[in-house]
Amino acid sequence: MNVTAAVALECLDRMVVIRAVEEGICAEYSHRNIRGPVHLSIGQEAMAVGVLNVCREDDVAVSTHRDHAHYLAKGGDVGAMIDELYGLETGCSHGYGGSMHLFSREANFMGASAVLPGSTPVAVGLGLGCKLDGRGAVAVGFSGDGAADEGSFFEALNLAAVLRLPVLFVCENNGLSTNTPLAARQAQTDISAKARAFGLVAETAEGVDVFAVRDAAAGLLHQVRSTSQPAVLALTADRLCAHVGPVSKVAALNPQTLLDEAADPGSRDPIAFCVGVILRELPELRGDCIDILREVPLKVAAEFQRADAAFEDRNKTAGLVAPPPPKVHTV
Amino acid sequence: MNVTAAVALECLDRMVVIRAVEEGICAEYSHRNIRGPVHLSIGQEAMAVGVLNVCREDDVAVSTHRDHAHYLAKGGDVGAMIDELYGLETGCSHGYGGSMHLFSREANFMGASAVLPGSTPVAVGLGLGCKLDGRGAVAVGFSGDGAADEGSFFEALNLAAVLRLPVLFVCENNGLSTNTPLAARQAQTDISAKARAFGLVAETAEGVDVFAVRDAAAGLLHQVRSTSQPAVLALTADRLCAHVGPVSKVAALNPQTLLDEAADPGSRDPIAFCVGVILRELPELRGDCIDILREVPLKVAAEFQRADAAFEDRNKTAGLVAPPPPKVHTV
Amino acid sequence: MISPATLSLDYAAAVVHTLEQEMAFNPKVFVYGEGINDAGAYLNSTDGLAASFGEARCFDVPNCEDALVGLGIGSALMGYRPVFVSLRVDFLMLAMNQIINHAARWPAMTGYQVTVPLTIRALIGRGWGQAAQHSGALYSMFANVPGLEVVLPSSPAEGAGLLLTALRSDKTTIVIDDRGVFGAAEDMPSVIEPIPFGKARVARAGTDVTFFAISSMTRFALQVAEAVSASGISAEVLDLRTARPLDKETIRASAARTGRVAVFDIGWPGFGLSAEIARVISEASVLQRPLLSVHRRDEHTPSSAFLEDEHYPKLDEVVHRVKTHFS
Amino acid sequence: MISPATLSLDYAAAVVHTLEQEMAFNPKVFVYGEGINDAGAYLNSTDGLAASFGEARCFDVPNCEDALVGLGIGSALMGYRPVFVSLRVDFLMLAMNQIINHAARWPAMTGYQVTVPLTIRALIGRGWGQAAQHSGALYSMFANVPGLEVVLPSSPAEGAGLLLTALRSDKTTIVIDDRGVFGAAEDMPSVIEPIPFGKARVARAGTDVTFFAISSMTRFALQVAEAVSASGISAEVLDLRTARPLDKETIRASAARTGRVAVFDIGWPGFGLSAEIARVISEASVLQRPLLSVHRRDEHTPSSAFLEDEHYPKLDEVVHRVKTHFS
Ligand SMILES: Cc1ncc(C[n+]2csc(CCOP(=O)(O)OP(=O)(O)O)c2C)c(N)n1
Ligand SMILES: Cc1ncc(C[n+]2csc(CCOP(=O)(O)OP(=O)(O)O)c2C)c(N)n1
Ligand SMILES: [Mg+2]
Ligand SMILES: [Mg+2]
Repeated sequence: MNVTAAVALECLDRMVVIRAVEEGICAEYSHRNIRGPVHLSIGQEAMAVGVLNVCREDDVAVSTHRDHAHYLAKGGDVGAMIDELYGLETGCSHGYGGSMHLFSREANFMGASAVLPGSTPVAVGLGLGCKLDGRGAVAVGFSGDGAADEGSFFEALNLAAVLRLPVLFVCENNGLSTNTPLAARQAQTDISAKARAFGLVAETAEGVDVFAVRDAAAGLLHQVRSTSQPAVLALTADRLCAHVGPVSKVAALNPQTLLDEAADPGSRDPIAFCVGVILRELPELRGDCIDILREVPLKVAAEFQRADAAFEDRNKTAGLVAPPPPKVHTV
Repeated sequence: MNVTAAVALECLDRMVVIRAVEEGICAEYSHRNIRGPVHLSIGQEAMAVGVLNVCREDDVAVSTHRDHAHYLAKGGDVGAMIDELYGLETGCSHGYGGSMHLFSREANFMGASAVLPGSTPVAVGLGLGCKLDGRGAVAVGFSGDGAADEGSFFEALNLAAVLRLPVLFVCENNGLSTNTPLAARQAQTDISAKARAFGLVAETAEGVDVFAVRDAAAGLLHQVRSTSQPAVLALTADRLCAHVGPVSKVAALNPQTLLDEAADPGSRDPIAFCVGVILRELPELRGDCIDILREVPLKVAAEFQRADAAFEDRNKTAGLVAPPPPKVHTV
Repeated sequence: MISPATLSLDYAAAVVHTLEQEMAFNPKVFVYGEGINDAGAYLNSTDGLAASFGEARCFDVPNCEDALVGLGIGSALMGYRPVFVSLRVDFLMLAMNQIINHAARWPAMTGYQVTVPLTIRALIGRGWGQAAQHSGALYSMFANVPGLEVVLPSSPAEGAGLLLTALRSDKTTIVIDDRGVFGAAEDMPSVIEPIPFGKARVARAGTDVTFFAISSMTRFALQVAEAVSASGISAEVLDLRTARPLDKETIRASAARTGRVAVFDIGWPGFGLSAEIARVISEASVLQRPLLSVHRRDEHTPSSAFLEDEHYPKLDEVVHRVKTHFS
Repeated sequence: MISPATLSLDYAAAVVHTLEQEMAFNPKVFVYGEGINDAGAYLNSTDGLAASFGEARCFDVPNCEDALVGLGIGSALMGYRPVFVSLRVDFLMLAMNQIINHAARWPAMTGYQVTVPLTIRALIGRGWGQAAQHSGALYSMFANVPGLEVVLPSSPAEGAGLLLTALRSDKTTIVIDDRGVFGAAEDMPSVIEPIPFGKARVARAGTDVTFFAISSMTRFALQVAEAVSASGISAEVLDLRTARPLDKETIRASAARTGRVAVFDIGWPGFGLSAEIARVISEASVLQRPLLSVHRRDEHTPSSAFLEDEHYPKLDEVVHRVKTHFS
């Protein structure tokens, strides 16, 4: 672990915020005041946090249908996101975007596209904007491995390379597109190798370890920023949740469960993994870790309560009919 | 040269037919009875002839805006093509296609698309048809290097590889898209290397030497046919003509000029190159070569005369106004 | 086992039933789509096909819509009858080069020596906060283009018969499966019969005003018709079935008879269905009253349940508009 | 040197002049396209821009329409005003995912917190045997979509003023450059003034019938108007200028006044301009005579000069139709 204690806790805190928000969604979803498809990032938090922790504030980012972690890791406001999930005008996209189209001007989170691989070409344009602005900012474009099935993904990589634009393409490879495995979709599954064949600098890193992600991203961001050439960071992690819908496959946040799980250095839960690394390398932070694990969920839960009340309030005038019990949408 | 005398002469004959037709276009174009954009393949004949000479008759092919050589090398009728250029109903596409959309059901030349990289995905579907038919036929999809700028090109390669379809993608790299050089359009210019990164078998070969093309294509076709896996053949040659319009950059067909040029083993004119190889390796074929060079243009010229007369005849009823002098269209 | 003469099927089951019938009958038909063999994929409208016919005839594919339509065009040119299923019509935007420039044009480019008998099914529909990119009704851009057929079934039985015609058509046909017609079951003959394209269906007879409807808006129009009948307005409801070809004769005859028309569309107004119907009518006759168009708001769908609710036409409001407009 | 108050420019020169004026005025404007700096590229409509402003502000790019529109969207989100030039509107089919799902929708997706001030110029036009894939007039599919503006100038001066408005607009604007308006020069002020969108222009005053025209069909409509005036038919010709937004008020007012209308379109009829105009009229008033639509044949363009000639409306025939239809 190549970071200070403060940064280590910062990374943990951010991941716990993300997890807590998504656990809140799982808890609240069945009440049917959150209405819309949700693509959780449980299991994938370290990729978002590792990359965005080493970004500058004025770096701009765009994301996909699975955008919660990116929005929050970039510094998007928690309450405004939750309001957006509830369809409130106070939401970060004023109720127009919902879960798949979070936005934060302040955090330089420029939005998210739910059509593959739509935000990747947009990231190229953001990179051009950064370059023309001349202030050294970089554009970060998140995508999944499924987006890399699409031709337009590589077209975008090539264009960024030809125009020498400062773009970091982060491809989060969870091995799945809905439920179809990568090997059934790509005859050659090494996404970095493809990027290199297109003339880009590219690396693959383990996406469960937030500090490894951070190191890999820092190296590439430095290159991108100093050379104004794009790079690809392919990260691997497991999606520990359903493709869509409020279904988590890990135990709920709880200090004791996590401390236990953290003892396993092979854990695929990025939060347990991170706690494990901290406890092994900076054992004096044990108390801080427990505080984070205990307090963050409480704060987040309060935001859900507030938003839920606001929804009910708003619905007094709108009088919307409660939708039928949520079906598991496959996409 | 790895061919019989008969095959050597067959290849030469086919190339001379293509050249003669395109010289006919150059000669007739200014009379303005041929009306439409023409993308010549002068300098590129060996790629079409080398590949299609080792194809089976029931192999199916598709092409691009620059489709004359492919149509003719696949066995498309010369007269029907010329009629098509004149916009006659007797044309191979009944006057609907023109130069960019030649078609021959009999020759299994399934057509051509003038939008990049449009026929490449279609070739994948033809490959699926071949596979389902189960008769061992292969689909051949021709494209240029400019088509390989487009994402859809690689998407098609990946799909063919994932579905294990018998498709030979032939990418004719003349180093140009209209007038923009390859290196200004692709950050990494090795198209075979990209194809390999996508999991396809891929080779690069010299596209000026019809016999080298033939060998490379034969090897790949054998693999594609026997394994039902797609492959890419990237060929390099020079476009010895304008991107579009009746502008040739080589001397007109003439036995003496060609015999002289054939003495240069570095010639970039595939016909001279072919004659040179034949004269060095099978000198007894000298007379046959001269016959081809002399007679083919005469036969082709007769077809132009016939079609030109038919156009004039047809125009007696239609009364079309002659268009303004042809402008050099850049695309 | 003797199968019953009539089956009661919901839309998804009707689609599966029709595909099974035609796949058994014609070995050239096959189906493919992204994640197609997942449990519950495509709202269950491909359930069991792989089990019945094998994965060679119902197969999963990478996310690559442009190449996937190319796959269909090429195999169609070889005499097959591919069916590509797209989860949302919005995703077809990635395949527009293959659909517009290739599937629709390849026959013309060859002087009509070939056909492209490809069927593309794509889902549209409102609801569940899916926002701008997942709820489009982008069918009128296909209906503008010669060489394509655009089909919008209004019920399970309609879905079955129209899909069968699509599967047998020699043109590239876009079948829009509207989420609004999934759910409820309907009786239909166990042997599906094709429903011809370009023939509107009288969903309700009436004398005073004609409601031209399509897709799930047919049911909506029927509800409005019921509601206004109490006020003495007798509305004829025509289910247009296909946006291309459009049943011009029936449209004109009904418009001429009632002289009052409303269009119930699932898409946007501009250059959309109400525009096209206005043209078809105006080119042949005149109206006694201005045409009324009912459609989603002319903006992209918001996610919020509150905003989404306002995005689509509301029954009460439409009933009120119809009453004041035509009486 | 004092520049003259008036310039006589052809369409290409008018476009270049406008781009130069705005690029000098606003450093955020830049232009790009495939082969853009080739001699004679885009029918000369980008000539000299790289020389005047450097290749950083007028640059050549790979063939990758989808990524190129993404390039525009992203930089527009960062406050730039990119101009992407596409040689043919048909080639934009490769970029429909970026245009429809992204450029048009990104503002809505964020609750209108951002704008996408991207201009896309695309050429259309008849002639020279370019066949189905190179002569499309695929603009109505853009005009169906909220969030986009669709502009079809009818002359050099119109091209200049409308392009300037596009460059200053906060929406994504598709400017269709019709080959039919290239060629002839026209006088215009040397300092180009923006022409507002959604305001039709009276190209000819008249009382008996209104011709709604767009793009190069405006000139055609004027010729028809001249021809029928001899038979005592006084035709008003309105150049609509923008297909989205459409000048509903002017359309309705003129239709109400003359009660007889014809639409002169460069595209296909179904779900096209004549449909949209019929809707706009029918929603507000009634006609005394059926609407007449003049348009290319409802099929893809053939290559042959003979067939191509039949594909487009012919002056004599249209004059005859107008006379019999309206008199
Ligand atoms: C063009 C397009 N095709 C299909 C879909 C349907 N879809 C939504 S999410 C998804 C999976 C994408 O996989 P990946 O990019 O790996 O992201 P992940 O869900 O794994 O995060 C698919 C296929 C889509 N949104 N857009
Ligand atoms: C999608 C698309 N973009 C642009 C064009 C314009 N265009 C026509 S031919 C051509 C050059 C293509 O280069 P390449 O594929 O190498 O073929 P070549 O002309 O060299 O044979 C271009 C850019 C097109 N036809 N389609
Ligand atoms: Mg994935
Ligand atoms: Mg080339």
